[in-house]
Amino acid sequence: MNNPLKEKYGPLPIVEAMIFSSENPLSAEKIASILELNKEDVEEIIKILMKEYNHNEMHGIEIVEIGGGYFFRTKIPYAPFIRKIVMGKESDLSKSAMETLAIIAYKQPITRAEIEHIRGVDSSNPIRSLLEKKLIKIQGRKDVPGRPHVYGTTKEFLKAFGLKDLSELPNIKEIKEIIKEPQLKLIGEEDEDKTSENNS
Amino acid sequence: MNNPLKEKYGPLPIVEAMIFSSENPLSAEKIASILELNKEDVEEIIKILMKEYNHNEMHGIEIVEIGGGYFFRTKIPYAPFIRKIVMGKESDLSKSAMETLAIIAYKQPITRAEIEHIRGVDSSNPIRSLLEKKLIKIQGRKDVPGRPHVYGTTKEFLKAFGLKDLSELPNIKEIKEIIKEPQLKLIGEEDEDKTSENNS
Amino acid sequence: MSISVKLEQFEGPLDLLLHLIKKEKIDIYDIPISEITAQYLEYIENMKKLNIYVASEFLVMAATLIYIKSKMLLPKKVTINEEIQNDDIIAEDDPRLPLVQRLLEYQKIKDLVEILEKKDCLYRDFFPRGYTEFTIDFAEKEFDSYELVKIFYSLIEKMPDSLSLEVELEKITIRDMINNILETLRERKKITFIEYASQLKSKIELIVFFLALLELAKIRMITLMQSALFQDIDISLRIEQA
Repeated sequence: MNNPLKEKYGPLPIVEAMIFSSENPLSAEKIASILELNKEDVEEIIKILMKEYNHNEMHGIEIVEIGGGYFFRTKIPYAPFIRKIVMGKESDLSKSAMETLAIIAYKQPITRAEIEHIRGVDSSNPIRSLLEKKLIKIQGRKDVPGRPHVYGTTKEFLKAFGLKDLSELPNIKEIKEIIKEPQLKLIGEEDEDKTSENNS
Repeated sequence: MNNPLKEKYGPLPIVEAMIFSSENPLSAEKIASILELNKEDVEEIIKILMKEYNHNEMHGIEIVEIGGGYFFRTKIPYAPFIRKIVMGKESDLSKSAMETLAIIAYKQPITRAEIEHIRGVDSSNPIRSLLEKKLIKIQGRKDVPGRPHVYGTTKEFLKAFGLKDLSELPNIKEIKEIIKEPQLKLIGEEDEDKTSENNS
Repeated sequence: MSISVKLEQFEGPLDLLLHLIKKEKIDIYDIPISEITAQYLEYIENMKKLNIYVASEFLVMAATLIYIKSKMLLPKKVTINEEIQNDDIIAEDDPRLPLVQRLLEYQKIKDLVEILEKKDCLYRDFFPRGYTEFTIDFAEKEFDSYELVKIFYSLIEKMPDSLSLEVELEKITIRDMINNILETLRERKKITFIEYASQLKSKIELIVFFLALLELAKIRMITLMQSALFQDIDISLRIEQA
């Protein structure tokens, strides 16, 4: 490989790529130490990048500094459009929705109170969001005081998870066979068995 | 707020910000539907963006198309530097995970037993690690006794290897023919008993 | 037990066999079975001498090789019409056939792996966007201890009590836990509260984890972020701490 530092634009594109990919706001010091440059030179380069992005209406993204670290973000006026992307991505299901869906999938028909007993938290939000996404539906009422709704999964659920029918749901035993990880050995085997009983 | 679509560069900076913000490759259709534009116009804009980034040595990042969507990534020559920033992500798959992934990529849908037959070793660990990395997924069950799970590759797999789609894998047909159903169980079950004695 | 132990660079018995075959430049369609068996067994013996755990699959293969060898020694009952073995063809009744088929199949997979490995690969040759804010309500806000307590509480509730009674608890100190957390963070850059907490096995560990987090946050070693109300909490090292 050629030394990219020696190319036409020097380290500028590398600094851009580094800020772009870093999982935390990235400081000039850190960049300087990796590229073996002066901190001042790196700051100079970042200034050029910020000029290119921040003050150029052609770009929808900009570099900002917070607490000594730099990162890219989308420009503020575009927030309404970005929200549609980021929220759309939210259809990836939040953790709470996933938990709720898993419980419903395995224990349907089930009431909200029962779901909340298992999760230990109020679950009306995830239930509503799952209903909106048509992944679950109200299957009827349970014959107990208050006659609460019971929930079950839908055809869309099967489709979304690529299942022909509910019997294709992975069962916990099979998954455990894969998950038998040596390092998680705090508990004896018998205990694990007990857990699966609780689960089933 | 002004309508950003009406600004100097039209929707171009918004498209840039949208592609940037999306976690997964973003399709031209999706962008078009949010901005209420023609898909063709959006594709035209993406072309301009790709020209701006991909063919301009000033930039360390580029836009690529994966599975019908577009996303930003760092340019390949800069990887050695980026690796010093993004640590711990090491999707450097182990050899056993790579083997398992190759088998699944070419023979999907495939069961764990079939994978293990081809590899000649227990493969629960690599399967779990691939599942966790979302490179493979459970695709359902096989209609044989025990109804075992079958595994297949994901979009994340395409993204990880920069493939537009599965057909980009070389010689998929040819290879599928060669890798047939597992033939004839390993000779002699009695042998296994002997081994387990040795084993202890 | 399924600890997949790497035998030097060999993934399994098939890998080892292929290696031996290549090393000796043997025709895969006409494997001199006693020779290869001897080499294979010698290899395994060496492993044992070096006190390296020999996975059971290797022993199964050894047994298979010996079995094939013994079969080869037996005089063939049926008179052979075509005893000539064409270069690339192996007789259907040849005891080596199933093994040869598996070796060929496995070789193909090795070729595929090579093809895949040559491709540009995420997190090796290219990287996606890392940290960002979207400048909208989605933006990550500073950590709120009330939420932390809430998640903590829900997890405690979730844990079956029977579990903690029956398990002989490992004594874990806050110091150990801090080290564990930091080690994980150095490896992974970011973990989430639920992710980490859910792999803990007892209330005690969970409590120690919680206290360790508070301590780490207090001495400003880590950042705790929550993207929205009731969401999981991201735990990451403070910049420059890595």
